Amino acid sequence: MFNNMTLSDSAQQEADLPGSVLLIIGMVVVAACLFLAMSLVQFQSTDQPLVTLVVSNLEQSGVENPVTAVLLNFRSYDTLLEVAVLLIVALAVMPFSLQDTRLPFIKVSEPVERSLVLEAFLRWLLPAIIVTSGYLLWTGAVLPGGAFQAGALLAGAGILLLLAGHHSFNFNAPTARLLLVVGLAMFLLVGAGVVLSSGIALAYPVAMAGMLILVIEVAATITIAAVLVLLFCALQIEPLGPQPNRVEKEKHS
Amino acid sequence: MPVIDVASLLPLLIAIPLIGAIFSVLLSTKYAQVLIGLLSALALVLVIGLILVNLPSVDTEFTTPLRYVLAGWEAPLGIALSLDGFSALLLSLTVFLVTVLTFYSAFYFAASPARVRFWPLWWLLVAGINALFLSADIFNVYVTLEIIGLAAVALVALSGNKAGLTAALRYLLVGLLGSLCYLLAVALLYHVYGTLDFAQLAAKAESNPLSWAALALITVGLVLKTALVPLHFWLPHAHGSAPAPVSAILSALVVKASFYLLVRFWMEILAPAVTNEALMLLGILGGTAILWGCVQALRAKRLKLMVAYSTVAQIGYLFLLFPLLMSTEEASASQLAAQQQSALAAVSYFIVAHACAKAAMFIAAGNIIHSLGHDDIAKLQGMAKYMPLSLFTFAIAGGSLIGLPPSAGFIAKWLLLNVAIDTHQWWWVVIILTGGLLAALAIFRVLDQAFIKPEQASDHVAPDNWQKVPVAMPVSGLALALCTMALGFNADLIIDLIAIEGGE
Amino acid sequence: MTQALLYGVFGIALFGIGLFGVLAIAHVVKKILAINICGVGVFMVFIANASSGAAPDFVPHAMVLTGIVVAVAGTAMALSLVVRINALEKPEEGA
Amino acid sequence: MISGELFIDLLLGSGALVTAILCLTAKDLFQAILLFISMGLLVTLAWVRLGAWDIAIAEAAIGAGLTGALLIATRRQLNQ
Repeated sequence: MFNNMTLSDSAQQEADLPGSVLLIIGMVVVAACLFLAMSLVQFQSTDQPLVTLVVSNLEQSGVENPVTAVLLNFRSYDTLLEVAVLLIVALAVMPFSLQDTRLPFIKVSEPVERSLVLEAFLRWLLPAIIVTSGYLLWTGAVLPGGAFQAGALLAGAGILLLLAGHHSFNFNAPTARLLLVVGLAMFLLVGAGVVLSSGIALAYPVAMAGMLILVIEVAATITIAAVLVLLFCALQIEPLGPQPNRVEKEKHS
Repeated sequence: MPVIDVASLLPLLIAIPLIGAIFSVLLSTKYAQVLIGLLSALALVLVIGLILVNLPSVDTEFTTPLRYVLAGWEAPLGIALSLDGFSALLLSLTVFLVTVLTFYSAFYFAASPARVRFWPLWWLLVAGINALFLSADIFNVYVTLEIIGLAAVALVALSGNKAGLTAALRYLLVGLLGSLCYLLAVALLYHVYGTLDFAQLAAKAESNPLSWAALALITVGLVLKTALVPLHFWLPHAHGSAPAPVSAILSALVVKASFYLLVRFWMEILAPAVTNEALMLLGILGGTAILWGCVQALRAKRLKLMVAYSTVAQIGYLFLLFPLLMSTEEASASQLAAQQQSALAAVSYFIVAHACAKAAMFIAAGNIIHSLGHDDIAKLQGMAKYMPLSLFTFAIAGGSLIGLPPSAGFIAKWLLLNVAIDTHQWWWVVIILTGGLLAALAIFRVLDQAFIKPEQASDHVAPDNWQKVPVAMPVSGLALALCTMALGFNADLIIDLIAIEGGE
Repeated sequence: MTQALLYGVFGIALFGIGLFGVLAIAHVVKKILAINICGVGVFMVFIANASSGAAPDFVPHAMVLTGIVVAVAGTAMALSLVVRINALEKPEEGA
Repeated sequence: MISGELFIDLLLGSGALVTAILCLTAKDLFQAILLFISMGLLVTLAWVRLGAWDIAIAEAAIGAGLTGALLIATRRQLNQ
């Protein structure tokens, strides 16, 4: 069954690709890679002007970690669009139904099977994870770390919560939708708001840069965590499509 | 002296659709989403109108593109938006089509639960397309390509049936692979030239192995996304199984977005690394695409699939741009520039003509599916009696695709033929004319069924599965089809806009 | 051969392996894995080049960070499509 | 001669290559996923070697960790 699906429908090419075709593809790929590698090796590396530019402008960026400075100040527009990518994926995998919009975001219920170890673990781990992700976010200004790492950690907490079985998330609830867009909305708001002081979109005033970056990062962390939990939900729990079919099938059997 | 600083309007073209997307996520009731959609479209029209009005005309000194430095950091450290004649044309086209299709979608998705997801994704897709046309940074382009790719896939998957999902998955995998090829090229270019900015790269670029490798990777990646033969295999099913407004925007704009980038790289950014042989190769692939797409369109059994295959053929015409850019030994630099300019003008005209005609066709096909529940060409007998507007739209748009005068398609082909003859590449003339003939056969096959056999209609159209569509749906298609006619009469508009770039 | 060049070549090799995998393997999930391997290869070229100078260049680091998130987003979308197609296919085969 | 430092890099890089090949040739999907995750971890070490700490953290958390979790979840769905 599984093989059928992958062979007949979802594959770009059939599995029983003839050996000769494979050989040709392989040779082309190898030749292309060899050419790439050769030209990379032969190239005499020049000076990189951006190294000094990043270092010399770091003081005005509002943060001390150069990667964070690039992500959220120098090239913040890329990051803004990246948050939009996350929103697209969230919308794509979201199990939409109009009825669920009135239900609350988090539903607490009695789990089918209780895992005492996991529960005890969670009671201690959950606060620790949240504190750690806050710490990662905070230190992102100085040390490696930042919104994405913190968001991933926070999402880990959400997924553990889900696995424990007490809670389930309804991503059609207004709160959930707010969480999904808050990162993008805050980014846009700050990006447009600074026009008032600096006259240029996304150009933070130097004095407030650190604070504004932190605001954006907090909002982005929340969205990232929400999107990641949603991704996990969409794959983990029930697929979105044919629930009626499935129920019917169970009746038959 | 312009009244306002035009450049400062550029970010709005990206911000407006993003805001529209945010609000359509938050307010998911039917009327709120439609209202948000219409307001966003209106705002976009206003902004692009302001930009076009304030754009310096050809006569004045306007040799450099408009530039807006985001975040106040000049390139190479920061990212800039830029606008020249070519991108201004494509942006205007985008805003125009998006407005019409937004209006259409308001009716198309009126009763469908898919609208909850459609509207935010729609505005994110529009934001991606606008961002791509405005971008002046090769890495930023990668992010916009991903926005477009992922949003387009999500929209194709809205149909929810197995064929649609499978087509979406294949489209997604192809898109991801294409983006990665492009990204590897970005890595190489950044390594060699130390900048990501279009203009700075163009100034520094030279012909060396890494530039060739980067150009080859970019071309493979973007050709995959543009669906040029032989890498077109994903397009017909993705475009053929999406909801009608999505098919329309995919064929009209999304494939053009990656083509636009190819033009940027081949004509400007990496122009020194381009060789005549490479240009010829793209031309040959384009010629093959024209013939192959037309033949497949003739063989297609479903109307939407036929329209999608016609897109494959039309993409082929776009790639005829490249051989027409070739330099010859006797031509001077200024002659070459003039030749390239007229080739670009012809192809830009082609893009606009095809976008309007193809969007109109997909709308017409969507209306037919909406009322019949199928789009089997063999079962369309006598449909003209029931859906006169949709089939009239189909006929006009088809006329433009074939290249019948006085449509925009005719002017586009005429311009292209002129350049081909001027550059002594007569074989393209043969291919363009053959392509027109084959397209005519494909279109007339449908019209023949729909118009000429009314007496058999009663046997085939069961009145009980017949659904009337709101009159606004065929009307928006007809508006687009009539635009192809109007453009045929006002060819100067577009050619002048492209000429703004001529200073370079 | 320096460290940067070594990793650059490894990155290209990883890209090649992934590319071959995407083209040659029919299994969708493995195709998705192969695309991810391609992505890792590209990121490695970025980072290797960034460390070729005297001081590390942080702009490619930021770009790769963006790239990783986008790659995960694409992967998640692909996997969710696979799951949905699979769910649509099951009832048919059971019947 | 290859210095000790470079030897570690060579080992890490070829290790990543070998796991990548094994991952794509593995017969069992679960095995392939595990090999993919271990490749992610090897690559994380490579990022550390190249001084890219931010990316190492992101790769471990998102690239290997989250992608791996999503893949395993998908496999469970497919095998149900």
